[in-house]
Amino acid sequence: METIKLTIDNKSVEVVKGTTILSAAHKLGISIPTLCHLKMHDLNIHNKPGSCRICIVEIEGRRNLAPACVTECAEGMIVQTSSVRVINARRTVLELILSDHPADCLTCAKSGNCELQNLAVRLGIRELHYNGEKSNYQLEVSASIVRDMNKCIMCRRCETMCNEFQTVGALYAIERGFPAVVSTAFNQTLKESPCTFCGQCVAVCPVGALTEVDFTPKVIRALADKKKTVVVQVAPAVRVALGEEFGMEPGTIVTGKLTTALKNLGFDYVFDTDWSADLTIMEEGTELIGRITKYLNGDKDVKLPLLTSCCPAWVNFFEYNFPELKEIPSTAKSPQQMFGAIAKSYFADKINVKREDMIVVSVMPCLAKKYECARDEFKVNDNPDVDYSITTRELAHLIKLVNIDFNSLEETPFDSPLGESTGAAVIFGTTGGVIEAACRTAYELITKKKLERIDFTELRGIKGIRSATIDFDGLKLNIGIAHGLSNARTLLEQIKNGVCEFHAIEVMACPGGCINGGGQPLHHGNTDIVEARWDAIYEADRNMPIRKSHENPSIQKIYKEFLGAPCGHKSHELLHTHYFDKKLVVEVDLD
Amino acid sequence: MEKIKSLADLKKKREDLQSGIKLREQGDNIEEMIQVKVAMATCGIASGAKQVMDILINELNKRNIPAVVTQTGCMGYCYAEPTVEVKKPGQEPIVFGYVTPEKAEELVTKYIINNEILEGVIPVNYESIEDK
Amino acid sequence: MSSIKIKVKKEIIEKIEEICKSFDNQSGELINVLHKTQEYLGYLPAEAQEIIARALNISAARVYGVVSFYSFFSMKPKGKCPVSVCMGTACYVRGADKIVDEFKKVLNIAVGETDNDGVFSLASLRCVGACGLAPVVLVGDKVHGRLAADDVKHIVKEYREQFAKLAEA
Amino acid sequence: MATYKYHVLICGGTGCRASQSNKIIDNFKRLLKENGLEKEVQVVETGCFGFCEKGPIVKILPDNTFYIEVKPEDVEEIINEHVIKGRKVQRLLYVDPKTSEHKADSKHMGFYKKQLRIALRNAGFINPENIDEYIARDGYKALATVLEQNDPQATIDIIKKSGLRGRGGGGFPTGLKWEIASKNAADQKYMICNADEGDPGAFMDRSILEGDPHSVIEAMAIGGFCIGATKGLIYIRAEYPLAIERLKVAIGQAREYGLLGKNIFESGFDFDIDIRYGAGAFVCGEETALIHSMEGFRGEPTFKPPFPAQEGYLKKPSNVNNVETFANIPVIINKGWEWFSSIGTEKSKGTKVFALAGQINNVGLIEVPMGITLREVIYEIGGGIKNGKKFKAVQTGGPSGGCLTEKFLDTPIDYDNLLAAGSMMGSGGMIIMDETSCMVSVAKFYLEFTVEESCGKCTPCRIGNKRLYETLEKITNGNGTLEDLDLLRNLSTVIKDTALCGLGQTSPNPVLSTIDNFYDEYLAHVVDKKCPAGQCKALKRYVIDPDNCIGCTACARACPVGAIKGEKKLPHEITQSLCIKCGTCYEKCKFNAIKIQ
Repeated sequence: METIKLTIDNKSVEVVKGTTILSAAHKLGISIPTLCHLKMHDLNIHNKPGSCRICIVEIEGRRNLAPACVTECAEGMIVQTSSVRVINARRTVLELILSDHPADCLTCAKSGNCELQNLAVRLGIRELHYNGEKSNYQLEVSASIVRDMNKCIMCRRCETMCNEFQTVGALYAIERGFPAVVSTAFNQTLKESPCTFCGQCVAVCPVGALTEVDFTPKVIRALADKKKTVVVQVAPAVRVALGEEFGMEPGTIVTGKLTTALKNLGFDYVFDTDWSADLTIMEEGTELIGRITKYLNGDKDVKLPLLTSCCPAWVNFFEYNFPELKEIPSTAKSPQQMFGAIAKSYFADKINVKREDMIVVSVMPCLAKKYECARDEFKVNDNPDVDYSITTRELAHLIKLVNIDFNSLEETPFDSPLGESTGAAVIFGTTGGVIEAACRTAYELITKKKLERIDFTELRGIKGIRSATIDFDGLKLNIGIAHGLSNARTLLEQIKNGVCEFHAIEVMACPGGCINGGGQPLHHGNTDIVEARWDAIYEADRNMPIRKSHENPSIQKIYKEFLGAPCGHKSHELLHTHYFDKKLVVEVDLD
Repeated sequence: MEKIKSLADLKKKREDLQSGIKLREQGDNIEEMIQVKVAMATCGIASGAKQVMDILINELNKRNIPAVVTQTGCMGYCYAEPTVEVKKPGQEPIVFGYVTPEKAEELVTKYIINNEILEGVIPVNYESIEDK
Repeated sequence: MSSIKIKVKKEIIEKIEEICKSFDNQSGELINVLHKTQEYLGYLPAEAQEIIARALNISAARVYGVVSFYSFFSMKPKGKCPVSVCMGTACYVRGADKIVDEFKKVLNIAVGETDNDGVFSLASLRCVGACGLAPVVLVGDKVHGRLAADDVKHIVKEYREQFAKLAEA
Repeated sequence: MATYKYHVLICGGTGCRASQSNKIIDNFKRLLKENGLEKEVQVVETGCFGFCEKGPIVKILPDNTFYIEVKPEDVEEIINEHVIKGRKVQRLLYVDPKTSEHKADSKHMGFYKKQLRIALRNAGFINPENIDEYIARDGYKALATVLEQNDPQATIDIIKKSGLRGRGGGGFPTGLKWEIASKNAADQKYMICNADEGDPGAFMDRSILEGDPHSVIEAMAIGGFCIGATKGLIYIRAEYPLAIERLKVAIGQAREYGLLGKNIFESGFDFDIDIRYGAGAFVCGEETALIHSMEGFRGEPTFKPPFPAQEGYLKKPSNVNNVETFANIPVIINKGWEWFSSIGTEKSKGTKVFALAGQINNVGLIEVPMGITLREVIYEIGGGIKNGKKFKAVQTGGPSGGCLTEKFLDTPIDYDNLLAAGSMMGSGGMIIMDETSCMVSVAKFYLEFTVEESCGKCTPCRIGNKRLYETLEKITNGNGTLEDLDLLRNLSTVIKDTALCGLGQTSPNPVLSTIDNFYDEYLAHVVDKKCPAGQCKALKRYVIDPDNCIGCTACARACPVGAIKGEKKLPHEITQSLCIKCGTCYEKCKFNAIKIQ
């Protein structure tokens, strides 16, 4: 590989051709501040507008200062990252950004975790020399996401995520010059837009322009209300990320502390979404087997491939973009919604609490879950199966709020009966996990043989689209996996065009799956954090005594006691759903 | 239309065009005709060059004066639009500026017929590449 | 998530779809499509942009992002007598700002607005290339050059009368 | 009716008038009448001949005699000798300093002419909608020659050696640009013509396209052949309907003749051209923004590299040149690089087209050799300042350029000198300002333009220019402080240093150059709260001179805010706190009693 030698801040360094000054400096341990730049290599996320101009450096012999994030190193280049000229320019540029930013850090959701705020501290901004008109856009509070574009710094990360990575196309830069901002078409609300509420825009926003809708006040009020029985469920990906909010190494598994914290917070029952993940496998797995059997029996109308339906952003995506395929996905509700449905029926009956007196809170790595639990079809008499869905970040905030010393908490197990789960459920938190869990169960149900090799490593990985053929004792099933909605789109196009060879496809909207969901602790562009969570998920799986969903005794019990058989009548009533055509309709106006 | 296939073709075409052969074939001799060019770029048109051109054609036709009136691009004298160049046979062309509709008529009656120069003559103050 | 319906006249849908088709529904031709659509409708309402987005298989946000970027595209209908004051440098140094002010005063609208009866709209534009006639105002396609602020009310009166006559007829 | 035998053309330009050209006219008229020749000889006053240093100029038609330095007392001799006897007055003819020959015929006196038309060679000469007229003027000969030679590198070398630099503003060597694009191998390349002329006050590209579209088409084909592109694209402003129409006609005619399309001149070279429309965004003059716009996106510039030559339109190697640059190409091929490079200065070869505008007599389009001075352009070609006012500044380079003062009038115009003087060549707008122009307001005017045209992508341009504009507004409103001047300078420097594209990097130039050259005027606004040019409304103060006021009450009745008080027939007074400075009273007063301070 061709290498290049250059000098940065009087230190020499040798780098591969094509390396940016930013990376070369990083190699020398020189940190050049950035703002718009976002590069998550393995996940194929790259936002490089080179536009905030915070990372400018001085290159000898050049007339202008150069942005380190996009300028490639050249042989013999002499770079100063912090000369007085650079510092003056960098501070001035930052002052300019701040001059068009609401100075409301005190009440901003991002305070303390804001890249702009950190930069202002780092560059020691005490006074703004340039003042003038400030942007004034309408604040929008949707079901999941709060858009306060007065805080937007036009880094365009959200636009990159929404268009290039997700191909959702809800957000785009509009207008030009000073009024330019990232917005929706015609400034419509997110609900009116094709937004899937995947929350990846929120996950990458360096400032407080895009944040989650905060349900912690509502949760606190519910907990304080003596008349309410408050039940909480925790999604698999939360346990491998929450620790980060308390200074732990990324990838620390904190399941036991998490349950203790929730109990300390005052939740009446601390349950596990993993439990309903196992339930999902029973339903979805049975559905898959049913479809495959029909297919093998020569039924030409059977809808294949079966698409997973756990990810609510993904559900939103196909409802809007591929409504003609809405009969293909599994009708199984997501684990969050299965949990809610069971909690407010089976469990409520069991503890003799009226539906209206039970509050179900979910802790999710996700923003689309907030939207999902507010969907009308998941309500009974206007009472939602899941009342509030809060993110990992919101939970961390709650824990800090009530002065719980998280790091020194004792470890406790989940409550029973909706707390028992298997390793198959934990891996729901990562790309490939749902389908692997399904395979573990389907294998044994189809072949009636014991699965010796539990780890389907061929289904794992970080590549955007993966595929594997799994041998079910002679029956070969083609499995597809996509994470990131652009990849999902590719597979859906194939299905639409009739060139898809898969029998089942798992889709997760977020890059890497739920471990990197829009509700997780902010990674600030650090891919290592996401990968550490990924490893932790599989470690958690390995740590579980039972690793197949159908072996979960609590699941077996509920079928015996309450549900009957998977995909049976009761299941259909409680655990399955249907999808809607949400494509924009242009109607002929007859007047 | 026939395609031009080579440099030789092009040269021949150019010579034919330069000697005005085309016009001669049609029975006219361009050398003996009055040539009138109206600057018809946006600025000219905005100041009324189209109307001026119509008047010139009308007036010349009315009097059966053998003349060719064509449009051309901007002559550069924006301050004096509309501008018209008149070339009488055997004479240097003269550029007239500020040609209003009334002046267009006068251009025919006074200059073309009576050889009386109108106000607003613009001295051509540039060299062309042929001169250089 | 949208499932909103928009209502548009049939011939408009068909015409816009036909325009898109004439450019092979290529998203790269977006700007040409917008030009043609604006030529047809006089402006680019949100509904038209949605139809274009659908036909070219791109997001409406992108269409809107492009429409709002270029000053040639407008989402508001123009008046029947669109007044555009040239604000090119040549016109500026010869007092175009005073002409704009006068139009604002006489028409009682701001730049970018259309008056209540939809007759006049006021816009500024950059250099129509008639610098020799500076300052210059375009009303529709007609150029009015070498203007002074005093001429403004006469121009407005002239068009208003013309328009009134047309309306009677 | 009489037919005139002779016409006497007398220069009525500012220079010649100053040396009594009007007296010459009077003398001609009088003496012709005395001789009974007024029906045979017509005396006409003309515009400037552009040879002011040898004025007054008298030209006699039809024999084209050109007399220089004519004095009123010479008129008699001219009439007696030339008009009556048909003999030229030798002593008044121009003497060629080299050959000592007397030159009589102005046709062969090109050397005095300040302008040389290369890019504009056909504009105003041929019918742009008739390809034959273009061909008759050597049209498509250069393309034929290039294709016959069949050596792209040789042609690139000619362009390189000619010294031609991009006429769109940047001044990058055209030949080198082609060479880079030619070396990037690809299955498809594009030759792009930038006709998105957005500089307010510059319209040379439009004039070329309207007057000589084939020169651009021919040059694009030549360039296409050189870099290996078979497809040409012209990105043109939608605001130029006539230019678009003429381009379409020209492209159609070129196709009919086989000069565009497959196998041009049977050389095996295919080339065709498509038109793309701009939609009103100045920033699309920047080549990466232009390419994004052609691809159907927002016209936002992107960081270079990759340059268009590496990754351009549809990610294919592309070359972007401006209209005027292209218009030079066929001439360079036809007349040779030696000829072209003999014109101009050491580093800037050939000519440049300028759009002269503003407070100047001969507003128009001119083409001058590089190296000419601003003084020659303004006073000899432009005919001097309008209404005999005093020259104050000349603005070149549009929103990217700066304002130059009197001290630069004798600087030879070329890319590097203009840059060194704090301005730039730009696309060729040249706005002349007189003493009535407030330079702070001029800077504000350009900033307003930049703020409106900024794409909004990078921070310095999106917010920085807005803040510059706001500070200038504060100053023109009389609220500026000395610190503001400091801040203006610092912010301007930072924007230049940090903006993403050429638009942003040059946008503070109007501010910096006016601060540098007219600091006193800024001080007057900031310290004395006065606008010396009297342009800034907020700094105007209307007062009534009690000596002139007769108390007619006309002003008081007209004042829209009731700021004028006073008894009938007694001097009135303006309450300054109420005055909105609309100027109505000033206009109404018939007694010159209202003064502006």
